[in-house]
Amino acid sequence: MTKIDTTVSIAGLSLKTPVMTASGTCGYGLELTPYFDLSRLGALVVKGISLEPRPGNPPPRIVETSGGMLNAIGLENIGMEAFIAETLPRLREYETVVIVNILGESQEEYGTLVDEMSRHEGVDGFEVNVSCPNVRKGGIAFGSDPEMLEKLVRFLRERTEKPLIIKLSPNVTDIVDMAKRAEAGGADGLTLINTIRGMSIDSESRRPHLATVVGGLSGPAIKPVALRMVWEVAQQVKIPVVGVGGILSGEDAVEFLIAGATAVQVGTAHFRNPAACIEVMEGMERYLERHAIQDVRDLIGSIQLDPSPVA
Amino acid sequence: MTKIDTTVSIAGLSLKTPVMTASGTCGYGLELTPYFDLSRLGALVVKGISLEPRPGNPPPRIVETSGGMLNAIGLENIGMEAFIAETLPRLREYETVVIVNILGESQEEYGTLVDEMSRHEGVDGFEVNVSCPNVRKGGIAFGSDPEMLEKLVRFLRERTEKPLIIKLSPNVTDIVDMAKRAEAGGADGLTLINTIRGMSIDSESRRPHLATVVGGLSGPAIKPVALRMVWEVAQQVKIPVVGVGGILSGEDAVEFLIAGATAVQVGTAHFRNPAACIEVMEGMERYLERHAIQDVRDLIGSIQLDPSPVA
Amino acid sequence: MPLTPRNAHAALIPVLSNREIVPGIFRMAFEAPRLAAGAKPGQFVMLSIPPTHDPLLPRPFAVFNVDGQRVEILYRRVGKGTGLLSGMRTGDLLRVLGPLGNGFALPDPSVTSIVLAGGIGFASVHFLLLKLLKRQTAPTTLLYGVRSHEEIIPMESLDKKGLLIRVATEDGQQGVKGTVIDLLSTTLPRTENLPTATIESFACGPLAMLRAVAGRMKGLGMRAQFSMESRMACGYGVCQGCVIPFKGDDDPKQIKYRKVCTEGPVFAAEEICWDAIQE
Amino acid sequence: MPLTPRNAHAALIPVLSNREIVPGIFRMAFEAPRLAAGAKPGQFVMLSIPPTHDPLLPRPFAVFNVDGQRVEILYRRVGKGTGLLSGMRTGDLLRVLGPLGNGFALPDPSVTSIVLAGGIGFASVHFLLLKLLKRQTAPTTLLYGVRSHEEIIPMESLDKKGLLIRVATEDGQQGVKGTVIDLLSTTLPRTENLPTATIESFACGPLAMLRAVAGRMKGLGMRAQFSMESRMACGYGVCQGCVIPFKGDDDPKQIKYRKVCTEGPVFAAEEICWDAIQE
Ligand SMILES: Cc1cc2nc3c(=O)[nH]c(=O)nc-3n(C[C@H](O)[C@H](O)[C@H](O)COP(=O)(O)OP(=O)(O)OC[C@H]3O[C@@H](n4cnc5c(N)ncnc54)[C@H](O)[C@@H]3O)c2cc1C
Ligand SMILES: Cc1cc2nc3c(=O)[nH]c(=O)nc-3n(C[C@H](O)[C@H](O)[C@H](O)COP(=O)(O)OP(=O)(O)OC[C@H]3O[C@@H](n4cnc5c(N)ncnc54)[C@H](O)[C@@H]3O)c2cc1C
Ligand SMILES: Cc1cc2nc3c(=O)[nH]c(=O)nc-3n(C[C@H](O)[C@H](O)[C@H](O)COP(=O)(O)O)c2cc1C
Ligand SMILES: Cc1cc2nc3c(=O)[nH]c(=O)nc-3n(C[C@H](O)[C@H](O)[C@H](O)COP(=O)(O)O)c2cc1C
Ligand code: FES
Ligand code: FES
Repeated sequence: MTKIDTTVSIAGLSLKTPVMTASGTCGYGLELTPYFDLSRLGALVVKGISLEPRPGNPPPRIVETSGGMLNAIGLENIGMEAFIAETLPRLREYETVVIVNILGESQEEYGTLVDEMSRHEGVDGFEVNVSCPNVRKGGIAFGSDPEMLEKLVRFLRERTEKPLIIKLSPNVTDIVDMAKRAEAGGADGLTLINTIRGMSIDSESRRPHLATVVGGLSGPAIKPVALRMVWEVAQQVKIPVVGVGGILSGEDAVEFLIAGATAVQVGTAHFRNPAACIEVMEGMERYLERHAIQDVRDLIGSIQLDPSPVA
Repeated sequence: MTKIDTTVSIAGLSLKTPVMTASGTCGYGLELTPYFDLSRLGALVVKGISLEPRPGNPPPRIVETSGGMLNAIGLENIGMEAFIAETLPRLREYETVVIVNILGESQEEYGTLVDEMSRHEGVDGFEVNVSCPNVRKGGIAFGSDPEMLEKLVRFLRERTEKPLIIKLSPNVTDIVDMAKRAEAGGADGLTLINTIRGMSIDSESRRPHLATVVGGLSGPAIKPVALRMVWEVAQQVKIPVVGVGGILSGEDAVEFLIAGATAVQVGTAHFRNPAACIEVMEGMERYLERHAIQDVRDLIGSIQLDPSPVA
Repeated sequence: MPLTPRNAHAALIPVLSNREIVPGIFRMAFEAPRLAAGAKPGQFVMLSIPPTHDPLLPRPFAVFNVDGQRVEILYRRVGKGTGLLSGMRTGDLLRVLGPLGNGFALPDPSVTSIVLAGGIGFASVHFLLLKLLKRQTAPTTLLYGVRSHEEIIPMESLDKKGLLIRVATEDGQQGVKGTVIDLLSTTLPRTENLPTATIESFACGPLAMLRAVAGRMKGLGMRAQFSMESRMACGYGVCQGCVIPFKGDDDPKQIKYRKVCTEGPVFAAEEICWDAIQE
Repeated sequence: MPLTPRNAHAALIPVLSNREIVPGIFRMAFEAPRLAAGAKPGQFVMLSIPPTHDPLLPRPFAVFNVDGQRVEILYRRVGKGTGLLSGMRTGDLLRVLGPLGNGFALPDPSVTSIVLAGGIGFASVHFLLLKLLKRQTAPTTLLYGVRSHEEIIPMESLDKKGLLIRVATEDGQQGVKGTVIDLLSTTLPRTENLPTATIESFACGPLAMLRAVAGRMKGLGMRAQFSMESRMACGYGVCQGCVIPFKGDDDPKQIKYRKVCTEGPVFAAEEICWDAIQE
């Protein structure tokens, strides 16, 4: 059997495999180095970087739910300066595409992040988080208001040649509209979905499990919602879609590709197994072999919708 | 210990316990009679009734997901006439509040359903399904368009004195806005949430698991989303809120009451255990006893949000 | 009229035994007096493993055998639910709901019976065979097709009771090389000079097999009771998830849906709208 | 600087044994040569039970004992995860990630050690005690508080090694009636005429106990290493879920968060911002 071709191209970036890490679930990537070689990844998406360091929310920050978890980390990160000075040089030791997830509390903040980081060679592209539900003043408005979203994307597009991937919030009535707005604004790709807003209460103490009350739901519980949004969006836009939400296995990843995603991200699964990405990647490769698929791109959007025999 | 008071009042109806069945998960209620006495229920919410009988969608109609399931039943039901002639008289043998869930494909259809059924004594109130994601032409528009929703509720309010509970769709950007619109239109109560739109693919055949491709996600997977919406809405409206989504145990029900729900519904749990409602009810009663709470109403909205010690 | 499972009950029941009798196929027993007293051939139970939510839904299994107060099932390990089930040991608790469904209609004792089982479909007809062997004066034949001879379920319980057993294996290692359809072709000549009213057939197996059998039966104008499968959530008639298509009452080209769980799982083969069922 | 768990590995490992040693408390062993070779007192492992998604996240447990290639944990059954764990039998597979965390810093052999354990907190100090008893020339004392005498973990492994063990039970059925704090009050007079530099204390237990112990230690100006708990998702530093508040570097009124999993679970008691921790 000839070697299977697993390369895909997203927003002008050539990835050796469609499997990436999801932002915020793998730290800066370096935390994973004891478990596998980062060079095996399609791309490393680092945790959300803001202009200034952020301390994050008070604990408790996480709680488990059925088939999922809620988090309200509050986008804790070391800030752009430290990221560029300390983290980026170490990431450049690996042969993997580095996508920097960015978040701002205003259009200007996003702009400065893109301006500054576009100058650094180790940054291969941006994933713009417009949807994190944990920060009141922050991304939430961009991610749920179609006009603001388009304006933001247009604003960033003018500032960088580097690939610009917009990560959409699922907490909207019409995800297709949001996707089209991002595309119209000049996005090179879309990642969906970010977490779904949820909450949990400790019935004994009558307190919310999270200090911020509301947090973001992730994990296999949300997979059906993520898959539906990827399918709906992939049919309506021309730019590539990166699917994320509840992927634990190679088969899960394959479902997203079949639905129309060009690549996938693995998030919460890393909390069960630091090498979850690799497990997903290898599972996907076994699937391709089993089905004698030579090129992973043949899977993309290959959903079978033959009219059901019943009208 | 004195007997615990579990009565609550919803939309002018006095319920002996806050626990009801969720529409579409307990048929017409009669299917449950081999397993427990329907008179024990706070209220029986029957499956969605339409003007004409509906055959429902082609199979496959259901598929399991992590911590949940997708359904695309397509609102199969016997239609209003048969419901009134055959089912209603049999339900009247039980001492329980009967709430009829209704669905229409136009404002007029909803109107006719309310007109006709308001005349029948066995109908204690209506739950208006404006959100079922399974029918293309149907409720979806009402459930996601604030203006149309308010107009529909106003229209129905003029036609009936009976309690009018609006069941909201979670597939919206701003659930609080939808809730306020329903309240403004004259609703006596709100049920939330209906299922979340999702999909699932069989990676082997590359076919969607459901014949309709997209279906509604229910079960414990969606509990955090339901609880968050109940909490957000209960703070912003004066009418009572009925919480539903992923309740399996008495503690789950208690979480919804603490978040602000006046009553709860048990849905998918009935597929694991036909007496799930009773299990939830008894679990809730044990909770009240354990915490020496004499009146279940003391729980409602009793969430503890003391400022966390960290600013 | 849907059969309401009046005798049905949902209970936590301890596993008595759970053995892998051939590779990948397990036989599990539990002590369930009410279930044992009420169960009829062709009925099924819904099993779930508390307290996990994954899998969330119970799984349907035919009543394989009833022995005093013990009820047994026979199952193939195919996925997560049966995977968990296969790991259960004596004393572990299962939630059992049943008996559910209509079951097979037993024919007049003078009627000749042909029972067709494909693969794990054998689980649904074993209890029927025991009943038939007890009641029928006319002969009973089992046509049993499996992929590999290794899957053949040992049949001590059926031995020496006058049952004619014919086996087909796709690997040809035992019995006839081929499928249950091939067995049917060579069996029918012996029976087809009987008037069709004096033959009743029963079948359970993969969809493709049932489809083929239905075709044959239709050609011969022979009655056939099929035990059907479909994806189920509740098993007792409330979710509407398990429907399969049937020919309409008035217009056979119109489709109507019937629930496998309460209106079935046993249906008359000729009423099913085979064209509308996806593989 | 966060400690990267360079020796850490994630593997599917079979359970060797799993016994309920006192009511509700279990001791589980698994064969894990790499883990056994690398584990230090105070470190922990993340355990998950494949393949279920419920619970979805792994659970943290201290390394209780290392015996050749065997690693043992001691756990209390409190919820769904530990409930499932308690049902596991020899040969069942667990996913084990570890060793994780920093572990206790072992003092100079000439230093007197006081080890405080509350309830299941004993699990985190047992392996430490074994090491101390091997290394220290100065005496080592264990102050062990439990709610009921029934919870006291049998301590054959620690017997006859020169360890001074003092027990407090809230029910007063064994040892002193009271808590570990009461033991501390009566123990300290014997040690407080020693210069504090020659005493090191170690503690693990419920938050309320640790808070009280921290107060005492601060009053005495005594060093204390505390093994802290918090809700964890990953256990190896990527989720940021497990932080607890510390006094800021420059301004001790400012709070900074540190991760229990990689920067702990062992911290100097005086650095923790106790006021900002919710019960
Ligand atoms: C009335 C009835 C009686 C049955 N009796 C038996 C029996 O006696 N012995 C036996 O081994 N099996 C029987 N089955 C099939 C059995 O229910 C499925 O094999 C089982 O549900 C698979 O569960 P799982 O979690 O292991 O597999 P999953 O991981 O859920 O799925 C594995 C495969 O099984 C299919 N499947 C899942 N659920 C069902 C279902 N409800 N019905 C049919 N296929 C399904 C899936 O589509 C998938 O292809 C019966 C099914 C029905 C409807
Ligand atoms: C570093 C560390 C080491 C630990 N070592 C041990 C040990 O050696 N032996 C032992 O019995 N326990 C130990 N624990 C606590 C143990 O992890 C929890 O008891 C366990 O996770 C509960 O899981 P569950 O699913 O049974 O309970 P759940 O159903 O998840 O919850 C039951 C209760 O446990 C609490 N809980 C859940 N997860 C955690 C967690 N990660 N940390 C603390 N509390 C939690 C919940 O808030 C709840 O009150 C340790 C915890 C940490 C952080
Ligand atoms: C603990 C945690 C932190 C996260 N932080 C970020 C983040 O900083 N930026 C972002 O765009 N998404 C963040 N996410 C969302 C994930 O990248 C992903 O979109 C989501 O979790 C769904 O995927 P999953 O189910 O595979 O986890 C975070 C998710 C989790 C669980
Ligand atoms: C099989 C199925 C059928 C349903 N049918 C209806 C319906 O007819 N009308 C309606 O308003 N909601 C319907 N629902 C939604 C439920 O009433 C409930 O809102 C939802 O399932 C969430 O609750 P749960 O997680 O407890 O099931 C249905 C849900 C399921 C699973
Ligand atoms: S399985 Fe629910 S109606 Fe048949
Ligand atoms: S548990 Fe994930 S960072 Fe500590």
